[in-house]
Formats: sequence, structure tokens, C-alpha cells
Amino acid sequence: MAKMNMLQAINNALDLAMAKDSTVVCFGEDVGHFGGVFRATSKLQEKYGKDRCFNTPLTEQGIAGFANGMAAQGMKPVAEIQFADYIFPAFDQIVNETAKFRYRSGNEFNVGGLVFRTPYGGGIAGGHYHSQSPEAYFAHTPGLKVIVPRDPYQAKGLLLASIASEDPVIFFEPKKLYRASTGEVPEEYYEIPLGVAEVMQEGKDVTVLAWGAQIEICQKAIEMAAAKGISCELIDLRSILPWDVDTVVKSVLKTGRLVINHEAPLTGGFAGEIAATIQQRCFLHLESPIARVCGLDTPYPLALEREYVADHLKTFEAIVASVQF
Amino acid sequence: MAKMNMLQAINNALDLAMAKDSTVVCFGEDVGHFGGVFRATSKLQEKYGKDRCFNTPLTEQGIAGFANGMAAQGMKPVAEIQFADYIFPAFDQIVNETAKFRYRSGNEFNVGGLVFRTPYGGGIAGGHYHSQSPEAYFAHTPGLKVIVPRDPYQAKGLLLASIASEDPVIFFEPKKLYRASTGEVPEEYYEIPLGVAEVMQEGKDVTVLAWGAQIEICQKAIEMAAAKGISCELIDLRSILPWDVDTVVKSVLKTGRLVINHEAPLTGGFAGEIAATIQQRCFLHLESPIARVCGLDTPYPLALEREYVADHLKTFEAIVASVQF
Amino acid sequence: MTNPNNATISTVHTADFTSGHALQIPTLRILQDDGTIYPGATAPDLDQETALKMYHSMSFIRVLDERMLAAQRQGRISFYMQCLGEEAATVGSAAALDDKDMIMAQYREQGALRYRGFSLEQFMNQLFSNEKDLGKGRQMPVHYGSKDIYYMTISSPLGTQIPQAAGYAYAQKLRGLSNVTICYFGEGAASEGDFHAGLNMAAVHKAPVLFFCRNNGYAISTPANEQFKGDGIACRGVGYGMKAIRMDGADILAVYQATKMARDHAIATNEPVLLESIAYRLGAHSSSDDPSGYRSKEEEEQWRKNDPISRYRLWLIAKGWLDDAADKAQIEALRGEILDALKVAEKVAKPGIEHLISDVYAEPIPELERQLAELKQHIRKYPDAYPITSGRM
Amino acid sequence: MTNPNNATISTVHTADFTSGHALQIPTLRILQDDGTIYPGATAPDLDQETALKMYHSMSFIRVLDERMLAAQRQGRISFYMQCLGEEAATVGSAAALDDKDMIMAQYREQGALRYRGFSLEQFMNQLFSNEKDLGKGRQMPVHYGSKDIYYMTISSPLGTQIPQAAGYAYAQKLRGLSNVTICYFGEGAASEGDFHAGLNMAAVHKAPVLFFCRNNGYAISTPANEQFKGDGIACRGVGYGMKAIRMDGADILAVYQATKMARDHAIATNEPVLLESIAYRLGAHSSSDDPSGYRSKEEEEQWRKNDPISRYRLWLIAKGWLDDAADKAQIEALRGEILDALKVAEKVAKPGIEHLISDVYAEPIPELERQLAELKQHIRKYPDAYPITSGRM
Ligand SMILES: Cc1ncc(C[n+]2csc(CCOP(=O)(O)OP(=O)(O)O)c2C)c(N)n1
Ligand SMILES: Cc1ncc(C[n+]2csc(CCOP(=O)(O)OP(=O)(O)O)c2C)c(N)n1
Ligand SMILES: [Mg+2]
Ligand SMILES: [Mg+2]
Repeated sequence: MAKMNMLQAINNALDLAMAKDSTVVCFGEDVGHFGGVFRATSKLQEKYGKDRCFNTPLTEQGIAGFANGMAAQGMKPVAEIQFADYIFPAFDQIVNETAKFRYRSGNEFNVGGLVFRTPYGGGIAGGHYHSQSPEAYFAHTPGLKVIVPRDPYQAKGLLLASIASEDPVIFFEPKKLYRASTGEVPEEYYEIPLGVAEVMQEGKDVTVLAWGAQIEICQKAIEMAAAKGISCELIDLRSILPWDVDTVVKSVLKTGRLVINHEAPLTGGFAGEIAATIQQRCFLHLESPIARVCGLDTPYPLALEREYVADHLKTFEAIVASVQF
Repeated sequence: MAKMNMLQAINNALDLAMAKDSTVVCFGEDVGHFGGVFRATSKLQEKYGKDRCFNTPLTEQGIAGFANGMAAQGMKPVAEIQFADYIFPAFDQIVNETAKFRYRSGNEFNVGGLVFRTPYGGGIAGGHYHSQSPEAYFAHTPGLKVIVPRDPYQAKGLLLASIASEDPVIFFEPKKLYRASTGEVPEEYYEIPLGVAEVMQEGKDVTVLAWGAQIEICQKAIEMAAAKGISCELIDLRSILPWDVDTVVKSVLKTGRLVINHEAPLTGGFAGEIAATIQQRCFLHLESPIARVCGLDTPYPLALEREYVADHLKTFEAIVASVQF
Repeated sequence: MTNPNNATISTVHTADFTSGHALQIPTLRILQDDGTIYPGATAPDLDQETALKMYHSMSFIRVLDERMLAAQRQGRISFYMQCLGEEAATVGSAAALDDKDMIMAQYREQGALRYRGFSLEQFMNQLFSNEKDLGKGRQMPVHYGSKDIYYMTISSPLGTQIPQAAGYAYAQKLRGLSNVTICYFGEGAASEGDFHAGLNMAAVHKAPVLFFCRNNGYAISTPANEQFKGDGIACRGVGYGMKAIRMDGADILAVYQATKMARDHAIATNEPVLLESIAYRLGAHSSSDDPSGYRSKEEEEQWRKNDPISRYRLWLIAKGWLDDAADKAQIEALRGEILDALKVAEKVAKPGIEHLISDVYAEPIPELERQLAELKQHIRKYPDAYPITSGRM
Repeated sequence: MTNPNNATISTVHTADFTSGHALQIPTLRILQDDGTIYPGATAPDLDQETALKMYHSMSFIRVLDERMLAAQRQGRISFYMQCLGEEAATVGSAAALDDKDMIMAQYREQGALRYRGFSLEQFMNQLFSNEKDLGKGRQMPVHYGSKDIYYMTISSPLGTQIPQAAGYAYAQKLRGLSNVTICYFGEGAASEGDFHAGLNMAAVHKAPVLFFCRNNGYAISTPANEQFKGDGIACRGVGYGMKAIRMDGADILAVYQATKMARDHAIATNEPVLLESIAYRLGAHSSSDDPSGYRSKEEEEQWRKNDPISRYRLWLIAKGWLDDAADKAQIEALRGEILDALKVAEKVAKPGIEHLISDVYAEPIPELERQLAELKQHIRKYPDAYPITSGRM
């Protein structure tokens, strides 16, 4: 075990994956010598050479297309998109190509092993072009897996599982936690299975569900709720696609209440999918409406970021409202 | 009034808009002399000249960027994306640019007047690259309006309102109805307001909600239900973003039940948003879980299209299940 | 001064534009319409077996296209795309490759596919989306693909294969394979942003790709002069620091020669090469298209004379490698074989219901299992509505 | 034979590549480091007023950049981007335009913005995202924009303005305006697919755009030689049939001259022109960047000598248009003015809560009204948690 921040854990995962498997290759804008603008790929070029860790020209559609091609050949590209806000030029390559590669060819070809890593989310005074949380756009795309870790330990295990996966993965990294989140991380190789949510804290009155950087916000909110005598069950979804319906259903059958929190705007966000599924599966057990605490339906703001975000106070209020319904 | 099919109604709307306002300009792949692969822009180049109706090079990101620029200058571009499946290369221009243009500039600049027209949906043996229904991708994008007409009359009125709108609009045209759907359409200019759903048929047992080509499928299903003595209220949402929450809430408060139908895959589809909102707004009045009848979570298939689609039988079964819950 | 800008550092003191047509690229032609070699040209070094395989691939495709377009007109298949007029471009280039060079095609490259050995049955199974289709009946007709013969499954979105080819070839290089990737695309698709990304990345990362542009004058109804203003596509090579060459795409010897040279260069240096074939899309864009709405019969007639097969045939006959009568008989026989294969393929069952959800992921996720189970139950309730699958469940 | 392929029809019979460096474009230089004109060169026809406005725009920006980078280091603003070394490129080109020509910039073109007349207060209000910011405090520092002076609001996604400029210029043409659009972008952004789409569409649709590439050697840490293999960016012009010209971007006379000529051409023909400025990004990419991780101090020092302002200053002094001492005093005064303006702007309130939802649509949609109402109620309950807005509700 070693104390690592999230960037170190990610860097360590990439290092282990590259050491273990010579077909793992990392690339993206500024990813090579410089180690990426956040330094997630630091020292990898030094260690594994320019062929396996390199800068690309400034073209996200090119990066994604290149990654698709490499993966189709059987290698394991780990491509970085510098900010999740800039993943949209690659949308066609990801949604029409990556996601459908195996299906359309009848399994003659596939891009399993391909991972897109990208920092997402707000909290860094980045405005609407350095703060977006676009997971819902990808979660509507059969063929992809979509993963969001909440801390260094999770980041390493989930990233290693993503690289090992036979399916392509979009791996969203909560950039505001890159240096802020630290913890004990095993130095050796380990995987955390994809598609499985984690019940982080058991409780009986209400289930609180989130992922990524919103977990710590929910932790604050449930502490406030605890002080009021409300017992919350906290679930980290971890995998947005596929998502672990059974774990959430089991929890809501017990608590009868669900509060979902995400950074992205409310309308069309992934909380809608979860709420729709859970109201259907738990209909007779729900004691209050499923609540969603999300970003507003606007681009992510700058000056009024505090007002905009799905913070602990809004989450706390939703928990109380749910219990008092 | 004249009998028109949907293509004629769209062509007629474009003709009227171009005649009325010299800043309206139509373009896209094969849109010029040829009139588009579906012939929606037939004769417009002849009538309004090559400057106002023209072919573009084969680049959807270019078309969208060009349209953004024209609209920012104050003109009203109506850009065609040949198939909605090919709108993804333009995703960045639409989601990061079109949608945020007014907001990010503090209203110094805007792209109101811009309309993207694009044929969407299945039923034409097109497989997964000529059948997609990508409305949910755009519905998660504040700043856009997303419209889907169900017949020629609606198509004309909604398209004219879209062109007149001060906000950018994505206008999805159900291509399987292009020639199949015919009806009486006024020859003169008229608009149908955006953001307003239509209660097409009143009923008391269950609300059935859909849009576009799924409306006729739901009509079949509610006929079957009527034969079983079930009274359905049918709502055409028409506008996906913004969507008319109040009309749906009012209906569900009355019927206590809701079945939502769409072509796109279930997970992350727009039915999730509607279900999440309605369970919250109508919690105490719901007599059964909100049901979603949607495409499967796979790319749109070819050989097994029938099995895949959200057809009238599946919808009928969902209606019955809802009432018998 | 260092030159971090990566640009020429010669100086002028008078402002002058570099013309948009400063670079003109000639067209390589070797074989004349009458089957003789141009004076001054030399035929590439082809052995008889290869030369005949090339010929038979072309003539097979010609007959298949004819037959299947007719089958489409009869409503037996839903859609078809011919390559009339461009057979030499794809066969000639495929013949210059190694069998393990990856082919990434657009959709009009059945010539290359046939040259690689895709069987008549395989063509038919794909066209009829039956359960023997390697693609499991999931894509529209002509979206062929086969791992065994290194032919990437076609994808309808245009241009996407271009950066993919760069990545694929880069992986070939990293693995130490002595193979290249060839990437075919139309002059229309070359307008996509993916074209720019793919060519630039291949040049920067030294990926051994042959970018093969089939400039056939049209993208559906859009003529090339409404597609770009430069001198064809080949001149774009300088923008990427990439060697380029243009050939008459109806001249199989020129195409073979140029592709061979390009492949040698790519293998030797890992540098990509841009090739442009100049030919004419003689048929409609697809079975859904009618070109009479956008071009003249005269133009078509003029180009019809430029037939890639007939001149090559004359060359082979003159060389004594092909017998006129025997060949005609063989083509006649082929017509029958195709019809027989068609009749077999159209009776083969469609893929089973499990293939509605297979291959979305390596293993179906739980939600897909749930959806399939629900669907099966529904089909059992309404078997008549789902005749393709209900009988076999 | 018709030429539907839109490509040269000359013929060769021997296969030969066109080299990836077949076209080399020289760099226009007029003004030498010592402030004199190169032998053989002629200075453009500039009147004193314009010449001084150009100078003052450059020196204003130099001082502003210095000050605001310091302010960022002090934590007074969150982010900043300098244009050190590239002042001449953007000021010189802006000066060659008409005031109503639209400017679409990337983010490092504060020189052009200042030349157009953006006031010190306007700069400050944007940098502090306060309620007087024309952009309503919504974008990160340096994302300026103003309708009044025809300067499109900056958007962070790179390259997106390139096809937009084509569309904007096309609209100018349709409206019969005698104006062009200038579109600035870096050599890094020129790798985006949007670059290809925008240049090609402008050429095909005859849109009067000046595509102005600032080739400054780096895209954050990525040097130009890992960005492309061609000869700079200008050589891509031939791929689009578009005239191109390359200038020393630290030579304001060369930039002015080339841009003027390009504008004349665009106005006369509606054809776009591609311009490439060769300069060096002397500062860090942004306040978040530290170039010592990817380039040498020696390289920087070498280029620091190539200062665009000092040589122009010498030229102006030699012409007797600028007084050395007075100018130095004026710059000193400017430092004070900037500090004063900074202190004012940082105290101006942030935009009110209503601007959280305004401008998403022309009129807020009902759901946004609902969300705002809910939020206000929440803020009233926890006023201390939202100090920026709670006090003013
Ligand atoms: C991204 C994308 N946009 C549009 C289409 C529709 N489309 C199919 S083929 C075609 C024309 C292609 O022309 P070209 O690349 O010249 O190839 P050719 O048909 O001439 O062989 C178009 C517009 C598509 N398949 N993909
Ligand atoms: C689409 C997109 N991808 C990535 C980024 C992140 N990014 C911001 S600036 C930059 C480098 C740009 O370099 P260049 O175009 O050469 O301009 P310069 O900074 O040198 O002026 C990058 C990668 C972005 N803003 N947008
Ligand atoms: Mg073509
Ligand atoms: Mg640069």
C-alpha cells in the first residue's frame, strides 16, 4: 500500500498495464514527453518509448479513429481526450464506430481493449468548456461501457479492469479530485469489476445514489441528515453503462426512498434513466417520489458556479423532503 | 387545403419560408439541383437560385459550422443532414457551439433562426446506419429545441415555427412517413407553436405518450385496447426539448397511468426523463408503474427489425399490463 | 534560429500569393483503350496467374453487379451498389498487395474483396442477410467483411475508416509485421473531417497506409467541382508532407504499378502514400438512385467507352493468356452459377433471435438478457406477428 | 472526354510520386530587427495615425499581458493567456481590415481586439467575470467578444470557428456587404477536422474569408513537428484551390501588407485566402502551463530577440513618428491605469442570479423558470452558502 492521489493512482495503473502487456499504448494531446496537461501519463514515454506513449496532433476525431483502428488490430489503446468537453468532435467515431464495431461485423472484428480516458466535471472554475459531465450522452449508446471512479483506489482498479475488458470503455475521471482525493492504494495489479455498484454505507431511511466527485458531496449531505436522525444508504454507481440495477433495487426495496445526484444538467441526465427504472421495479415499495438533485438545465456557468451545482445542501434538502414526504 | 404527403408539406414549408424571408437559405449534401436524396428541397434551387439553395461538400461538421456562422450573421440557414445517423460528426458544432452560442456571449451573438432538418427512424430496412432516432442525445443539451412532427400538417406548421424561432432547432423528420403519411394541408403560411404537446385523443384509463412515427403505432395499440374496453388518452409530445410537462401531468393526474413509447433504445432514451419527471409530479396519483415501450439496447438491427421495434403489440401489452397492475 | 514552426525558412520581400493551383499532378496511364501499351510506357511485371486472377475478379464483379442489380429490381434484395467503371481501380490495387495487408473499404470495392477470395456464397449470404452471413444479417447489402481475408467490415458512415486505417497500420508497425493497410474512399468522403485527421496522423506517426481515393466524379448527385476547388485529391498530399500519385482508374496496369510502388515505399519507410484513381461512376450511386436527374446521358456514354475490362481483356488476349471464346463461355456459365447461388441464399433462414442481442458486448449485459427474455415471451404470445423468429424458438 | 473528376488531365507513362514537399512557400519579411526595411522590400503605405494606432495596440497588450499574468499569480484572476511574441501578427492583420469585417479569433488575439477598440474596462470586466462583462461572467478569462466592434465571442473548443467563418462570410456576401471575415487559429487547431471542412467549404462556396493561421511552433507542449509533416500550414492551400501566403509574424509590416493584399483579393473575387504567420509563442501556453517541461531556455532566448514590438518601434522612431522618451512615459502611465482599472473591476458585483438562466434561450423555457424559482427558495434558506447572490435577492 502507498498513499497516492488520483493522478498517481491512474499513472500507476497505466504503468502496470503497459508493463504487463506490450499491446497497451497511451496517446493523446500532450500525452507524450510532457505527460499530459494533468500529468496522468507522466514518465510513461521515458519508460516505454515514443512508440507506446506519444503526443497526437490536435484532433479528437482523429485520436478516436486511430484508437479504433489500433484496437481493431488487436492492440489495447488507452487514448486521452484532454477534457471531456472536447470529446464531442470524436462523438461519431465513438457512437457510430467504437460502440457498433463488434455488432456490425457479426463479431468478425471488435475494439475490445480500447479505453478513452477523459477528465470531466466542474469545481475548477472552468466554465462550460472545462466542466461538463457528458456521461449521459454515452450511456444511451449500446456497445459502450461507461465508468466513473470516485477516489484513487477505485480509479486504479476500475481503470485496470477497463483496459482488460473485452468491450470498449469510456473512463471519466473527476478532475477536481485529481490531486484533492488521496488514499491508500495497493502497489500491485488489481481490478475492480465493471458493472457493479458499491454500497458504501448501509442505512434504512433513504437510498442516496451518485458517482464520481459527487460521492463526497453526498457524504457531506448524509452526515447532515444523520445529525437529524435520518439513516441514509449510500451507493456509488461506479459503472453508468451497464448499471447495476439489482443493487439499487435491493436498496430501494429496503429504504423505500431514493435520491439521485449528478453534476450534469437534469433534463436527459442519467438520473432520469435510474428513476424511470426504479419506479417501475419498486413501485409498490416507494414511499416518496424519487428525487433528482442535478445541475440546472443550462451550460455550466462560471461566476455563479456555486449556485448551479448539485451541492451537499441541495442534496440534504432533497433527503429531508424525501423522508418527510 | 391540398392533399400532401410529408415531403410535399416540408417542401411547401421551405418554399413559403424562402419566399417570405430572403435570409432563409437551404443547403446540405445533394440538396441543390437534385433536391436532396429524399427530394425535400426539390425545385428550390430553380426558384431561389444557387446562392440560396445549394449542395455542400460531404462534411456534416462543416455543414453545421457553416450554418452556425450564417445564423450568427443573422441569416436563417435550414441545413439538411442527409440521415440523422450522420449527424454525429456535427455533434460538437451542435452541442458545444449551436446550443451555447447565445449563452456564452451574454447575448452578444446568437444562432436563432438556425434549423437542422434530418430524417430519422426505422422501418425502411436501413439497418443501424439508416434508422437511428438520436433525439435523446440532443434533449440533454440546454440551448437547443428538438422537434418531431407526426404527419404532413404538423410537419409544415412545426417547421415554419422552427424557422421563425429565435432559438436553434433540430427538426427530426420520420422518414418512413415521408411518402406514407398524407393528409390535408393548408396552402398558406401557418405555424404550430413549439414546446406544446397535443392531446390527440381523450381517454380516462391510461395516458399513452409518443412522437413522430410512433404515433400511428400507438393509435393501432389504443384501438386494440379500446376493443378490450380500455380508454386511452393519446398525447403527441411534438416537442422533445422543451417538453410540455404540464400537459402530460394533467393527463396522468386524470388517468393515473402512463405508457411512453419511442423508437430509440430504452436505456438513456427520452422516456426515462419523462417517467422520472412524471413519477415525481404525479406520485400520489399513479396507479401503476410508468411503462416504457422502446427499442432494445442494441444498434438498430436489419434482419430482425420486426422483433426489435416498439410495435403496436408491445404497446398494447404495456397498456393492458398498466391497467391490470 | 531554431525552426520550431516546422516550415520552410526561405525569405521573400515582395508579397505574392502561392496559387491554389501551384501544384499540378499528372495522371499515370499505361494501357490504351485498344489493349496496347502507351508508347514510352512499360507494363508492370505480372505473371500470367496473377494477371488472370485480376481479370477474373473484374469480370466476376461485373456479372455479379449486373445480376444483383436485377435482383434488387425484382425485389429480391432491398438494396445494391454497383462498381461499374471502377473495377480496375480496386482489383488492380488489391493485386499489388500482400494477402495479409488489411483492406479498409468504403462500399464500392467488391473488386478488391473478390480478388482476396470472398466466395460467391459469401457475397450472397451477406446480400440476403441470412444466418450464414458473416455479419449475422445486421447490415444493409454490400456491407461485407471477413477477418480471414483481412477485409474490414464496411461501415456506412463515410470517412470513419480513414483515421482507423492510420491506427490499424500503426499497430501493424508496432507488432513488427511487414504489412500495410489500404484505405479506400471516395472523393466525396475526402471532404469529411476524418480525412484530414487520418492523413495527418498517418504522416506524423509514420503509419504504413495506402490512402486510395476513388475520384469517380460524383458523390451521389454532387459533382466533384461542387465538392472541392483544388486539383483533385492527390494535391492534398503536400499538405501532409506525404507522397502522392494519380492514376487512370480504368487502367489496371497503371493502378497496379502505382500501388505496388506505393506499397514498397510504405514498407520501406513506414510512410503513408496518397493515391488517386481517376475514373467515372458509370452506374447509379445505388439502387435507390437515378442519375438522370443530375447528369447527361452524353456524359455517361462518353465514359462508357473508357471501359476498364475490355482494354485489359484485349491486352491479355494479345499476350496469348486469354482465349476469347473460352472466356465468353465462362462468363455465360458464371451467370448461371450466380443465379443458382442466389436461389440457395435467399432460402437460408435469417439469424436466430439470440443474435438480436449478441455481439453488442463480448457477453450480453444483464439488461440485454432481461430484454431478450421479455421479448421471447412476447413473441410466444404473438407468434404470427414475428414469423422469422417465432418458428424457431 | 469531360472532366467530371475536377482534376488535371495531363498524362505521364512512368510512375513517379509527387513529393510531400513539392511545394515550398517562402516567408515574406519587410522589417528588419534593427528597424530598417530589408533591401529590396518596400514598406506598405501606412499613414502616421494608423501606424501609431498599431504600435499603441501592441504596446498596450504587452503591458496588459504582463500585468494580468502577475494578477493571476497573485490569485486575483483564475486564469490568463498572454500573446507575447505574436502581437504583430494579430495587430498587423486587424489593421489591414475594415472596421466592420468580422473577427473570429481563437483566444490569443487580444491584439486585434485592442486594435478594434475594446476598452481597458471591457478587458477587465471580462477577466473578472463581473456583471459589467459583456459575456455576463459566463466564460473563463480571455474569452472576449463584442457585437459592436464585430469581434465574435471566443469559444474554447478549438477549430470550431473555422467553418463558422466560412458561413459568416458567405452570409456577408449574400447580403451584398463589402466585408470579409478573418478567422484566426493556431497551427495546432489546424489539425482539427473543422479546419478541413471550413477551408474546403469557403473555397467551394466562394466565401470571402481570410484564414489566418498563427503558426507559433507549439500547441501547449506539442511542437509543430509532432503536429504535422508538411511544410507549415500555408502549403495546404493548394489542397483547397486557395491562394496562400506566409509571413514573418513578428514583422508587422509584412503581416499588414499580406493581409491587405488578401483582403483586396477576397473582396474582389469572394475567394478565401490562407495566411500563415510564422512566429514563436514566447510565453507559457497559459497561466496553467510551465514550458520548462518541454522546451529549452536557449530556444526561448533565441526567439526573444525576435521581438515584434522593438523593431517596429525603431522604425517609427526613425520615421520621426514616435518619441522615445514620451513613449516610455506613456507606457509607465499605462501600468498605473491598468492597476487602477483592475482594482475597480474586481470590486464590481458578479452577475445577478437571473443570469444563471438567461440567454440559454431567447426567453427562458418553463423548466428553467421552475428551476430558478426552486433555487431562489433554496438560497433564501441558506444565504451564507451563496454569498454572491443571496445578498441581492
Ligand atoms: C457521414 C456520412 N454522411 C453521408 C452519408 C450518405 N452518403 C452515402 S454515399 C454518399 C456519397 C459518397 O460519395 P463518394 O465518397 O464520392 O463515393 P462514391 O459513392 O462516389 O463511390 C453519401 C453522401 C454517409 N453514408 N455517411
Ligand atoms: C477541441 C479542443 N481540444 C483541445 C483543447 C485544449 N487546448 C486548448 S489550447 C490547446 C493548444 C492549441 O494550440 P494552437 O492551436 O497551436 O494555438 P496556440 O495556443 O499555440 O496559440 C489545446 C490542446 C481545446 N480547447 N479544444
Ligand atoms: Mg465519388
Ligand atoms: Mg500554436
